[in-house]
Amino acid sequence: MVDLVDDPSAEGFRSVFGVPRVEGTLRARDFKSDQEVRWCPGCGDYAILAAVQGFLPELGVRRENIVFISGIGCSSRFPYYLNTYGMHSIHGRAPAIATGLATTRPDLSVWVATGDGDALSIGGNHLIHSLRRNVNLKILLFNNRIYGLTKGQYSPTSEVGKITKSSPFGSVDEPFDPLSLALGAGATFVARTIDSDRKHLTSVLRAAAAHRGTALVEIYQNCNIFNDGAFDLLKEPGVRGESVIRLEHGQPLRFGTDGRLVVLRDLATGELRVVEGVPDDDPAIVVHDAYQADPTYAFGLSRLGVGDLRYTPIGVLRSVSRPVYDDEVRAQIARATQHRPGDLGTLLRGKDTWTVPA
Amino acid sequence: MVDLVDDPSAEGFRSVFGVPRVEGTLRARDFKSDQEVRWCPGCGDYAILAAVQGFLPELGVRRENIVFISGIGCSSRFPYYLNTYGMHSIHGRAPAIATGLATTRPDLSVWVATGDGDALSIGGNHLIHSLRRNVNLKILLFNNRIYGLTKGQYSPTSEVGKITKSSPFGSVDEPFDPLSLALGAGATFVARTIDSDRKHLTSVLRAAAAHRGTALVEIYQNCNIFNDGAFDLLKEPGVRGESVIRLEHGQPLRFGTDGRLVVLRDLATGELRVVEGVPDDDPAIVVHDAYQADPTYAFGLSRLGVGDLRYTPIGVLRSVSRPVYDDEVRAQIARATQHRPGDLGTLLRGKDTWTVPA
Amino acid sequence: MTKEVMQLDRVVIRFAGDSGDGMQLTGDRFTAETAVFGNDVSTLPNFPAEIRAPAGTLPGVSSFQVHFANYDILTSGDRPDVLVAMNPAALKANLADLRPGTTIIVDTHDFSPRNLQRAEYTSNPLEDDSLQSYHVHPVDLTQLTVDAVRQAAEGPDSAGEVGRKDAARAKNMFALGLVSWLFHRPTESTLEYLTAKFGDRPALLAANLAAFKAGWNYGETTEDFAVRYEVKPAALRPGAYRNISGNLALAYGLIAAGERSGLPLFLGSYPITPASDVLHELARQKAFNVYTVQAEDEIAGIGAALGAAFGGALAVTTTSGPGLALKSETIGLGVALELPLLVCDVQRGGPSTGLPTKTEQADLLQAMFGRNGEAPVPVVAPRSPADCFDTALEAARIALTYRTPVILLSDGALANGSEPWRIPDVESLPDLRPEFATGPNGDDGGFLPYLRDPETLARPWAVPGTPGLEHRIGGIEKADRTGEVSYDPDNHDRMVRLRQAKVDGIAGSLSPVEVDDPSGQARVLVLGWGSTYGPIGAACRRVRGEGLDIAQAHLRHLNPFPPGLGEVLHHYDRVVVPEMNLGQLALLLRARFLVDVYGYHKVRGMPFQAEELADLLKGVITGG
Amino acid sequence: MTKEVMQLDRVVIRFAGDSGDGMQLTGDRFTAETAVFGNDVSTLPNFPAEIRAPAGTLPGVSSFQVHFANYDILTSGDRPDVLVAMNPAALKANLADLRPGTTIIVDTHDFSPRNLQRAEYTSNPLEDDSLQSYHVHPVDLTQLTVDAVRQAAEGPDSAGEVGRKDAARAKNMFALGLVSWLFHRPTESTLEYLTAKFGDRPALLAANLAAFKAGWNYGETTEDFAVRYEVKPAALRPGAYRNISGNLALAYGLIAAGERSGLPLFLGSYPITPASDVLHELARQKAFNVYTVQAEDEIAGIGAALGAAFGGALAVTTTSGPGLALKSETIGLGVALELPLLVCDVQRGGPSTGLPTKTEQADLLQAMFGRNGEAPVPVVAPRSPADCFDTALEAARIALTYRTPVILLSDGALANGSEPWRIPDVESLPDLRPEFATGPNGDDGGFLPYLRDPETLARPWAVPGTPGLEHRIGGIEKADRTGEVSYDPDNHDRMVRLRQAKVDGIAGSLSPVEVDDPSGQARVLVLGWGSTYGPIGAACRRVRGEGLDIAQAHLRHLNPFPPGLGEVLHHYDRVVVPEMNLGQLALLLRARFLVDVYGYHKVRGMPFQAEELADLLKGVITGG
Ligand SMILES: Cc1ncc(C[n+]2csc(CCOP(=O)(O)OP(=O)(O)O)c2C)c(N)n1
Ligand SMILES: Cc1ncc(C[n+]2csc(CCOP(=O)(O)OP(=O)(O)O)c2C)c(N)n1
Ligand code: SF4
Ligand code: SF4
Ligand SMILES: [Mg+2]
Ligand SMILES: [Mg+2]
Repeated sequence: MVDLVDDPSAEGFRSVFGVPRVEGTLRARDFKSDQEVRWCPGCGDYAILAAVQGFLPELGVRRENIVFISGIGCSSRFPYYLNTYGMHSIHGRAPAIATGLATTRPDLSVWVATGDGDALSIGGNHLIHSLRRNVNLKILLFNNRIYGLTKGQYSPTSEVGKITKSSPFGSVDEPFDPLSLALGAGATFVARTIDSDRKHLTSVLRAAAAHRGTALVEIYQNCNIFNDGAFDLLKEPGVRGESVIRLEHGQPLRFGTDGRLVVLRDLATGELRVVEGVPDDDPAIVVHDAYQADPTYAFGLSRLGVGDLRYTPIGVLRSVSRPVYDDEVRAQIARATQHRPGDLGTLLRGKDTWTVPA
Repeated sequence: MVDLVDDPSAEGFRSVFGVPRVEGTLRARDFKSDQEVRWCPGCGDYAILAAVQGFLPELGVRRENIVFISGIGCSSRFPYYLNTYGMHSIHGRAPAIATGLATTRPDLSVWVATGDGDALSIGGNHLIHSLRRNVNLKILLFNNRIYGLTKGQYSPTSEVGKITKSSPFGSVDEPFDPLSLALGAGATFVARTIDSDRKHLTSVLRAAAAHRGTALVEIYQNCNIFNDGAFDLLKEPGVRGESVIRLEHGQPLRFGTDGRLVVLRDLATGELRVVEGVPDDDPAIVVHDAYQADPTYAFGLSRLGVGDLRYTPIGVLRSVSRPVYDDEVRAQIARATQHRPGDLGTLLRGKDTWTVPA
Repeated sequence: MTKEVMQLDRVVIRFAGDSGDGMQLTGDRFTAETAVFGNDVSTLPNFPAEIRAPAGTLPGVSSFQVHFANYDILTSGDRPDVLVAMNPAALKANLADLRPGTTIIVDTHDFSPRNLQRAEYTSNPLEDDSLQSYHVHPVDLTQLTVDAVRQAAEGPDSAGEVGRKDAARAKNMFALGLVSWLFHRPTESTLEYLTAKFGDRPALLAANLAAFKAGWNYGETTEDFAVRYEVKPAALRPGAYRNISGNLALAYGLIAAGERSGLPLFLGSYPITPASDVLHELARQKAFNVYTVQAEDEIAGIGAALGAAFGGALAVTTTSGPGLALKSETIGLGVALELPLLVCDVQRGGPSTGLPTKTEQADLLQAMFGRNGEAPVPVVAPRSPADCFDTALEAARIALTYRTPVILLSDGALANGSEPWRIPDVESLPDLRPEFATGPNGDDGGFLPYLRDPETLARPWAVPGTPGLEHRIGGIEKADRTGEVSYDPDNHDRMVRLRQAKVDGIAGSLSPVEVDDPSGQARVLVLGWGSTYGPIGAACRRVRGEGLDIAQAHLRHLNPFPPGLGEVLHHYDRVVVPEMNLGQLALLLRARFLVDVYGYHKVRGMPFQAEELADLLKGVITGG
Repeated sequence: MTKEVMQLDRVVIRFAGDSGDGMQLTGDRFTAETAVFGNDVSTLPNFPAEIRAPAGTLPGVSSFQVHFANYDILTSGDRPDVLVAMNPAALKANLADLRPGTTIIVDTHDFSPRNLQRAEYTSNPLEDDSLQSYHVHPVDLTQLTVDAVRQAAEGPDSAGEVGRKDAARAKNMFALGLVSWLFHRPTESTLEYLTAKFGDRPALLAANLAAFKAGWNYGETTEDFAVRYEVKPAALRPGAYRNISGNLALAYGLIAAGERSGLPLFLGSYPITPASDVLHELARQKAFNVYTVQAEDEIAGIGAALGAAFGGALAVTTTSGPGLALKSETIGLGVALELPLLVCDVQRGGPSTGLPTKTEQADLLQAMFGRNGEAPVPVVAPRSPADCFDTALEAARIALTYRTPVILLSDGALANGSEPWRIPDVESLPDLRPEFATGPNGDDGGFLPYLRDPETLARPWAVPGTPGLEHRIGGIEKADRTGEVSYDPDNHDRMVRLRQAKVDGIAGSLSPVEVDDPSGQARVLVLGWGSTYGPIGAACRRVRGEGLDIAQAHLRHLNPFPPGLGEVLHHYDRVVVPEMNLGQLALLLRARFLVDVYGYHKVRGMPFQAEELADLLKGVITGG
């Protein structure tokens, strides 16, 4: 049985406690499958794939004990390109499928690859339920704010007014912020990163793998065909410094040229706001703490950047320990089997029996 | 067209702007259908029914312009007992069905009656999507923390460790807090009330009806057969005063005997906490404001009482104005038809035509 | 006073009362006594969809019918010989089912004008002439129970006060005691049961025991009951028996399949009537390495099961018709992935929400065809409550051998009905251990996840954790052998046919259809599936009892059909197919064998009656 | 240089290139030119499921086939007479479909070793002997395009610089220009189209115009093309025509149904290939009082539609097979509620995700039976792209008249294929105005929501807002007439039969099945449904052209069948039913009429070829 005490500062990858370790070391290329990658040239998915292939060796577990499960969408082709076990399932259902696998197989590292449509539109319910249960899954949500595979309809993360094939007069649906939604559902780990920043992406994967329970990693991903440049504000050298808030545990949330911008807590309302020119000793300056038990702070963070992306936190918003569904299910079974292992004959006989003599 | 500017202090029931008004006044008994009510004797649903029947006349709209749509569950029998239009649909789908109806029919007041299983288990996705879209629906969520109709399995709001038919060793699923979930989804109006407090329940219905957009009203409801006394802490005369936090706009959150308990904001983390013996002038005492644009405060409130119900806010946690999905859809159609009403012949002819002569 | 004792071959008793009166419990206990006594027994519970409809109303009536006999019986009986009615509504709701001469024991306590009105009586049936043709025993059961309990409270064994309400609640035990006396039932098991149930509430225990004994003594002493009846034990096959309901047998069959396959049993399910009890039972049996995930909905339930199947578990999902509809898409994925998966549908009245607590057989075509594309799935159906056990094992055998989803169609009547079950010897159960792939299977040392076993056409089951067999599967069409994504037209045609051939090929593992044609002279065959086995069999007995010839066959395998079915159908002049639907098996038979079967359909949410089927068959045989 | 002009009756051209090469657009434009010219024309697009598979690979090839003729044609053609191949992969992927003698115009630009390898060529087919049996025109289209664009940029009309990449991208317009020249196509519509499309990007406009003209001129001037072809206009029925694809015709049919019923049109949908274009089109047509809700999933899409239907809209949901599976439960609710609802399924290859961009007819049995309980639903299917318009109107007629969900089965070939459409006169379209309930219908002045029209068995449609008709409906079984919840066994049986009778009764409103049996001597009937109409009809022509007799019938109504179908089937010695599935209509026909139909099945994700069907039919007729 895995030791279930969580320690946020633990260096080990707690999500793979109990998964057989590899002998020697694997390389990124060991995780390349023999399948030709079939995304559009220039798609952000390539960078994510490379980052994941680059990170997996670090996990230190056997390749055959890693499973990627996906739904349907461009992003959901992900498992085909990884030389691990994988399932490209049906639209929206990957978290449910992964729950069954993770629950019965503590010796596997189970990952979900999904898109904004897959995870938040048709699959929204499975996502929030896996988050509240805290199943030991690492969920990579490729958010390109569009339905790529079906050729460009607006998605539940598309901005209001977006003109697409299915919203020729502009979308009137308020989008979800996936991290707010996850926190509302009781998520224990939520993080955000960007396809183009391989180093940051890798660091977030590392943190997710260190988390035992459901880790939701939102990855802003460019769809250069149907929603090109959606995240340019957070990527272009000229502007990104003024818009990206990098979250680092224990560090004050100061960013922008010369640290000109800070995140302040409105002491009267609790709201977090970005303000300019605040002295370092202002007690309202927010110091990042991803380990707070109460999710209100993380929720406040998740509201920054909503709408126009202008000030967008990236990094780990929240990482706390809570009992893990699959561990608990197995613990009940372990107790029951240890207490008195089932005997089929006894079960079938039951209590009220009688005998018809020969 | 309805005037869409929202004013939280407006006395009118903005949700029914555009719905034909009744001449004269209706009475509660006008809303009783001829069907025998078939809940278990003592079920909290009776009180909710009475409160709704008592409130509807106040709405001032014609009975035939009111529609109740429900899913499946004990609570979802609700529409049968109201002499309005109604649909008892299938499990979990009421918000989706109501969305279609509300979008096409601005002259109706559309209500959804649902249970914790119906709304949060099978129907979770439709619920969160209607909330983000802000469809003009009043959703009454009867939360008895159990599946009543199917005879007592644990639900997504049942507490960890709960022993039921389907969790004989205790449930290991962390429950949702429905209001946190709703806020994460982008809800514009969330409130909570209790079956046994008719006056409070009615006041919350009133506030919900005043809200244009999706109003989520969670009603703690006693299932005396399968989960009796689940909310006694908030109901029993001896203890409720010490556990219920009544939210009133503009009032400090002080409660308990002699106002001994207050809700404080932890200025370092933003978390809300209940503390004893704080002087009235402590700036950290929270003064209730349901109209804050940022949902962080409401979210913090929704975390109080999570787990053990000990300090549970009741009343309107959040009520803000945002464009309403169905209004926006209709506005686009209105603009299109006004601009140039469709001519079928022209449409069918299109641009590239040719003629085969006779 | 010694009472006259009359010997009977068989008796049908129906206990009927308000939903709150504990009729299901009363019926269960009477069944247990009867089973232990050695009669053959068959039961049918019948209750409203509401948890507790308003007391005293017709929709609130709940009943439980027990049929027992000194020979092996097949149904829970058409019409009761004895009706126990605990209130006016229970009397009214059941009267239409009674033949003249039926014994009615009725609790007179609630025949007040108010209660009569609730039951939609305009006059008191105990006082007008409307019950003249029955043997009515009016007894104030409630008052007698209250008195007995009070007396007990004053006696030496009293364990404390019981309020009048609780006392009155024990009236079902009074009724049980009385009826137990009337039919010479052994009472030990009931006494033990009550002791176990109320062990920690001594006052209630005393009350219930007092009521039960008082009921027995009431029969013994009062003059109202002049005759007692005896139904001798049935000569069943030797062995150890227990009584079992279909849902319990299904749960046990699944556990047995888990044990015999050596795999963890995984259930992903969402509660729904009348299937929930299978989830409840499996949730209790964790000691058998049973995982139960109560999912957020039916789609997640089957999704989790499919994930567990990928991981090498014996994966199951349980549901009823509306849930099966929701699972359609995922079953299709299971067909494409070719993973073992059991889908148990306990059918109920439809369409839509329909009649949740009633029975029906109208999901057969949904099971066959309710998926996009050509997505063949084997379908099996149990014929009796106990047969749910064997059918679960058979479904598991097919799923594991052929790597395919299998649909098992039970129904509400089987699920809640019960019968004696000869407890099988564990060692005699089939060996279901599957072979997992452990190494490469390609010529070049690679792994081909869609290379098929030449005999079964099953593909390898290579579970994560197996080194060297890393592979990806999915719902897009796959290339033959390699399993890679393929849009090749010919490959698609080939794969569609291979999947069909695999399922068709299961027939090769089945024994030919068995026909019961004792005289060998029958010109009419009656063919059924599922829970109609009982009434059809009982009808055949009646028909034969009247000297007519009839052949009977009953299908466990609906897809594929067992070998020889076509020949059998063509052999008879007339094939009658009674179904609790509008002719779903009939449609499949007609399409496949071009036989003009005669479908007989009732869609009443209730099992067929042996009598009506016997009349039907006689009519067909005699050309009437 | 004057070129020889050769007259042809019909030509099939296939444009093939990389997914990024704009082949769909090229095909569309050529089709438009051809239609305007007055030929009959039929098209078939074919593209991969990936948005853009890796450039230059076989899976990345996208193609568009155009068949045009001087008479009315029925299919998009079996095999191309001209193949335009924009790269090695396009050549390789299409070669197997070519007969010897086929003209191949190939862009030589990308035949580098690297690109040849990507296309899995081991040697350069332009240099080895492998293309000997074809007429190959190797042209460096890319370079010629780049040169032409550069020249234009230097010329007087230049609107600015265009990069080499953008210039090269215009090579599809060069190809279009060349082929347009080759077949004497009128170019105005293409010039207009380009002007409209690139109006706000003058540099791109100039580039595309230059490329198009250069292509035309290349044909005119080079010696490589010695012959030009001419296909005279077809003698179609007089009237105004346009070219239309199935999805557009479906969208227009729905809009027309909305207009003709006087109801707002409501679409609740979730995007899915190949149905999404219907959503896209309707989303644009708000000026027709069209509501489109892009829902969170298929269940919400149909749910919203059902809600709108309750409110009195003409409610529609569109999807493909996997989505239909998800909608099953809600369709069942629609059956119970008896509300009008159109469910359009644009079928694609299955099972599961299957072949999303390919065609198939394998959802028929799902449409018939994919629901719990007895839940009959009318099913209709269009036979050609333009027929989607009429079929949508017919589906609306049935839904509105009989208050029932109706399933319309289109498919991928119809959806994306196109043909000339004789534009109907709006006034000639059927009047679909429904009658809403406005007042009480009960004897006692009350409202009975399930009182039926004696003729259609439809129940009243009483929409919220109507005073005095407040009522509640739901998915639990309802009492006949009153619609109240009812668990009564006889009522359930009656309601099940009434719902079935209502659907069966639709047959009374249909014209008898039409058989095309010109000689009246045929002994073989070929019967189809859906998009196989074209190839079956073309095959019949061929068969008759060879002097053999064949009868043809094609079903628009799959449930119920049109009157007279049984007689027709029994009239012929042999009935052949070709389907792009494993025999789904065949199963229904066999079950219903006990006729031993001969099913011919191909499940290749592609339409039948007229040739193969002609061979099949000849074989059957001559007993081969
Ligand atoms: C049941 C079902 N409904 C709809 C579809 C069509 N579909 C496939 S992917 C997709 C959306 C993809 O969007 P997203 O998840 O954001 O992935 P992306 O392609 O953008 O990476 C849709 C609607 C489907 N395959 N199955
Ligand atoms: C598709 C489907 N799945 C499952 C069910 C069974 N079912 C009916 S109500 C219900 C849960 C009810 O719980 P809740 O919504 O909390 O309502 P309550 O009875 O407690 O008021 C379930 C699981 C169903 N009717 N349909
Ligand atoms: S469509 Fe967009 S998301 Fe999909 S592969 Fe292309 S660029 Fe990537
Ligand atoms: S089971 Fe519970 S929720 Fe349902 S009617 Fe009875 S008391 Fe109410
Ligand atoms: Mg996306
Ligand atoms: Mg509940």
